Amino acid sequence: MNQAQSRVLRAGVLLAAAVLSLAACGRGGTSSSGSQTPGITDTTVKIGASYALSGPLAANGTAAMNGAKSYFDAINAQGGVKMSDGKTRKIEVVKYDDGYDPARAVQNYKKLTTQDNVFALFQTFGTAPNLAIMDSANAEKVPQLFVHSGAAVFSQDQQAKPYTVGWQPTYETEGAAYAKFLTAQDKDVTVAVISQNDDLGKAFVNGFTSGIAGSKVKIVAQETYQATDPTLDSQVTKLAASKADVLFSAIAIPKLTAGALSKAAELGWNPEHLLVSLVSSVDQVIKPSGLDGSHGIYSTAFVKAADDQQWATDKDVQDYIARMKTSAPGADPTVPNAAWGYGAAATLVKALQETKTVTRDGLVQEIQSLSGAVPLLLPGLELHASLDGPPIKELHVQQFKDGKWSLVD
Amino acid sequence: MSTLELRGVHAGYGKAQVLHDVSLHVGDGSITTLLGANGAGKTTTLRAISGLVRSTGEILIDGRPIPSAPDAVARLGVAHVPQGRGTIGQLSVDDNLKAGALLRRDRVQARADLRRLRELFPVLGERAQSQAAGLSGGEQQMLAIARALMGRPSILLLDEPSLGLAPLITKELFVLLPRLRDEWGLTVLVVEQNADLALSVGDHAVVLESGRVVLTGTAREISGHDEVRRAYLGN
Amino acid sequence: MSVVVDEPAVTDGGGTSRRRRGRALTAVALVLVFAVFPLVMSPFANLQVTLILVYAVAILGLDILVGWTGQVSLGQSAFFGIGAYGVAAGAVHGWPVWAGLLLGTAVAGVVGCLVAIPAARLRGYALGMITLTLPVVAVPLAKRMEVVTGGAQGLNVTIVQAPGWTGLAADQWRYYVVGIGAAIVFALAAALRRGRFGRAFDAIRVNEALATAQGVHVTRYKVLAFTLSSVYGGVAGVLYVVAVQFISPETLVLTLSISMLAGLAIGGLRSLLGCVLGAAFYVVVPNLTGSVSAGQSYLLYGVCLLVVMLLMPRGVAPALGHAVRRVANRRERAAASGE
Amino acid sequence: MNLLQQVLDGLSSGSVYATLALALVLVHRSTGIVNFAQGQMAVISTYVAWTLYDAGVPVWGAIGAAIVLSLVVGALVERFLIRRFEGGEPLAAIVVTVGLLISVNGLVSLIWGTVLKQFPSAFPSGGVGSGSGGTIGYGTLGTIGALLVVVLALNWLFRHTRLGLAFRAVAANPESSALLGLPVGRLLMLGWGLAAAVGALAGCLVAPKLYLAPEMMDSVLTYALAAAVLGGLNSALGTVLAAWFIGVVENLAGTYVSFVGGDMKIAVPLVLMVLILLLKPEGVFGHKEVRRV
Repeated sequence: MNQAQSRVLRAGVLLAAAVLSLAACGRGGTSSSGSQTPGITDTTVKIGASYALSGPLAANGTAAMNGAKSYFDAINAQGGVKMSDGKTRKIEVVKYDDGYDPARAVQNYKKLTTQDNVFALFQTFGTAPNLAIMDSANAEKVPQLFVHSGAAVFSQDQQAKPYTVGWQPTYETEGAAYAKFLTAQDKDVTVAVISQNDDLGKAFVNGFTSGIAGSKVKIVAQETYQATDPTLDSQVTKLAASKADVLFSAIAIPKLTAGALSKAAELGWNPEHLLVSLVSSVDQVIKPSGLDGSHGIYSTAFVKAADDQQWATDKDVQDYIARMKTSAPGADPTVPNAAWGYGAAATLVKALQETKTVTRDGLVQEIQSLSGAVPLLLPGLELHASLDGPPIKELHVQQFKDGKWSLVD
Repeated sequence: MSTLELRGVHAGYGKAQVLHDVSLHVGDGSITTLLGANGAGKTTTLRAISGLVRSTGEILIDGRPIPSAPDAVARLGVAHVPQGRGTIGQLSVDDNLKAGALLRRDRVQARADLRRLRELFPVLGERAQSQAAGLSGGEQQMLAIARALMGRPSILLLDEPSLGLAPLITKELFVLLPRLRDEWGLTVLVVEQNADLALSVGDHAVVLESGRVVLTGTAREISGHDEVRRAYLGN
Repeated sequence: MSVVVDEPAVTDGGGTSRRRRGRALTAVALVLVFAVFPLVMSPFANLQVTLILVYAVAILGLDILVGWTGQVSLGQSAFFGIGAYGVAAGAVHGWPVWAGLLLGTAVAGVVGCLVAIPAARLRGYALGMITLTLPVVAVPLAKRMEVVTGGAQGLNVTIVQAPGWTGLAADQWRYYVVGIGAAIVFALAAALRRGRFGRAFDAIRVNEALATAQGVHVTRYKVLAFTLSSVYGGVAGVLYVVAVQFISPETLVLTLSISMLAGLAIGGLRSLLGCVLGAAFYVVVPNLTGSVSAGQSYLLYGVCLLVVMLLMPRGVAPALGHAVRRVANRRERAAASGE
Repeated sequence: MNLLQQVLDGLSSGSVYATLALALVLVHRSTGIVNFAQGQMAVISTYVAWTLYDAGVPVWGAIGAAIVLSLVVGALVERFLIRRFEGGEPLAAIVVTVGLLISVNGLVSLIWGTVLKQFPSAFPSGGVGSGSGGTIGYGTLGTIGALLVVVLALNWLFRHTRLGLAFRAVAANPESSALLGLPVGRLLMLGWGLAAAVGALAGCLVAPKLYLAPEMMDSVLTYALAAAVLGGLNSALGTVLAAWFIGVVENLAGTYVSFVGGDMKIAVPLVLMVLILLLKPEGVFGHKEVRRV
């Protein structure tokens, strides 16, 4: 025992001495906060991402990841991104699962920025994980690009948080789009609203409420739910009593939306449905709900839906579907998150191409004035960077008809 | 009725060896008493026989080695009434008795046995539907023995049946043992602290000390043995 | 830091002075390693160790309840959340961290005590169900109490910045702060375990009726254990905000409570070292499996959990202790035969 | 209309909770363990049924095959995974079932992906009643019917058969049961197998309503645990009644108590459950255990 003890002791002292001598050198070079070009070599640019690949949001997180991957793969297959310094670089994406846990997102952030030394973060998934790393990213000047969330907080003040950049239209914008759609009809319309009890639900409802202010559109019933509820039967039953003309579903979970639609029909309540774009997938929501759209199902979109027949011959959509098939066989290209991931990836590639000085600050500067077309955006929509909002600022209303989405007007 | 024989049995828990080279013979239809101080290995001997403790050496029933799993030993006709009786408190008295006969195929005979046991122990009939846990200590002991008999065993192992019972009840129980042996065709091995009582009804006795057999003989021989009298009989 | 690795209640009957000196020196060496670690390691490694210590404190709190007194709780994430919101909400209103610490742990303790007073009558799964209610209710409640909790968006804070004179980066300073905080509460737990309280808890766990017969006031000690456990959960929540600088309702979920129970079982009950090892499993393994495969990290994590439990049903710390003792015994025997 | 409809909805979701709770109770009865992976095991069974259906097997055939397969797999899980932890520290057993939950969830995602699938209803669509009187779908009625059949079958099995008596004996006292010659190991395997089979049926019954996804049962588990404990953890009928109680109370509180609202309605039955447990710790339908020192 004594021998063993003393051996342990000796090892401990030796280890401590070794560590101390290392300490004398300090941890040079591991911290990337000073450097402006980590992750950039002559042939590659390294991007980091953190997605919810497990847990209840795994389906959305995985779709976003697959969408982005299919675009990057295609660019890499063409040789890479040609940048302003004349070099063509392949895009390397390091990605981790955070299970939608903020603490794990923060760990992934540290790992990506200090061990993998990525050039920028891209498309981190969800509001809470992005919020958890936003302050660090801005303090350490790490670009946190095109976050996969429509929360306004990521794009409304880029003077204060220049390194955090949104991409898709905010939830408020989307809520307002539905309001505009209803008020434009200039009729008395009663609306029932169901929303998730978080920032997302609230933002949709706020955008909608301010949009209908002073119009003939009135909210007559309002319910909230918790993301972990197994069904929304009770809430829908309560709303059905209002016999409202329209049901606005600010629901972020496909199966709950599907269940809510079919419950309303089962109760003999057939309002016009407004579905948020997040849960507008035909295969994931509308088919499972059993509705045929004869009473009117509307949603909004800013990207072309892969299952919309009017884009069947569209080059963007054909490329997208083909690339998804190559990069993520078996994945469903009609899930909105996948299309958004693809579009965000295209936006990043565009920004990298146009960046004048290949540094983190250079990239952020370029993004703040980015404009023009990216693949999959609906006709008439383009990127318009500004300091008080995401680069995409508009949505179009679409209607579900004959088994597919088609743009209204 | 069967014979039970142990040859050079070693057993213990983990690293603690309790039985050392125990050999003993329980004759066909006899009542054999296992005596010894606390920790001498009496209970462990019974547990080794019924397979609850792993053992080495030979344990033979009618000359054939026993299997190692407790349920398989029980199916060979060994009924073990453990210390603390092992009745199943959550089940009713009736269910306990029926559980004792679950492996029997002769259901008609089993029902007859049940009637016989209710005659023998009327309280088991009176309280057939009450939870076993609600019975008094003496009633539970009767239930445990009756349940063991429901399986029609050929060998009955009884571990300290007197524990926690009033002296009068204990006496009644022991007086009953020879009768049970005769009517149900049993070979009985009983562990008992109350050596006087046990020897008074037993045929043979075995004395254990620190996990070793130190003395064997007829009940009469053992009760006449000076050393035994000093050690276990208190005079 | 020595208290963290030091196993409590190990009585080495005739401990020679040499052995004691050996222990002391080992402890000094470990403290040195702990002190130097953040200076040489990457911010990511520092964050991981910091988070391990955070969860270790929460798991230690569970151990007080589950390991020491034999009760079950699925509510630890709620107390974790109370502590975290206490310090974060305080910081938002400009309070100093120590005030937030006091507030968070006090509220956690009071809530724990209020739950425990009626719940102490229960045991087993009934108690488990009552505690399960806590996180299930806490999440929507946190989303509603927007004034205090920032609602669903949670609270972003900047607290515990490294003072200029230290020349340390934020991750290093927070590592030390959390490390010292964890060391203090671990030392307290170790002292408690050795004393009268520890014996009372043990008696209750082994046999409540017997403990009563021995004059232990069972209900009082069960309430005490539950309260203490909640306070430890609250402290862990405070340290969490120091480490992560963010708290949102996503952190209060039942899953975290269950993960903490898993950490406790993985590390081993009634072992301070076990709490740290269990926390390390919870923090490090998902990162490792994530590096192996981002898509299948969850599956791999589950498989790791099963494999560890199958190999070491009583936890890693007891298994380690067993292995060390075996090696030491063999050496001793070899030494004895050599002499 | 609203009140009646809310009660019907509550019975409908209560039936969903009850199906899983029954499986939990079966496992607890046989091995004294609460199996956190019960729902996840039901999910993988349902995916198996879906795969068979997708390959052209009629829906009842697919469900039947999945039930039989689950019976076998459940038994194997007990034998090769849970057996090591029976009679030990209860925490270890619970954590092993948590590990199983995580692993099976990962496995399902790996094999079938995370995107939700439509599971066919074994019952016709539509329902009885209409508009003003409150409606109840055939799917819900079918689920309730199947639930009652399962409860009656379990009750008959446990109360009136020799196998049931053997189950109860082994659950209450494995050592004593072994001394009576009961094959304890095989009975425990059968207990887990039966629970997995009931779970498979539960999964297939609720999948048309909840939609098939890897985490389908996660949100149900909390309710099912509550129903099982409230029902006393060993009474099948008590469990179903407790589950209906939870479903109905939740809906009524969410509808008629304004400060509760849709997002907090889960809290009401849980808090009620806490109060009931404080008054009657063994659950409403549980048997009080007589304890002796």
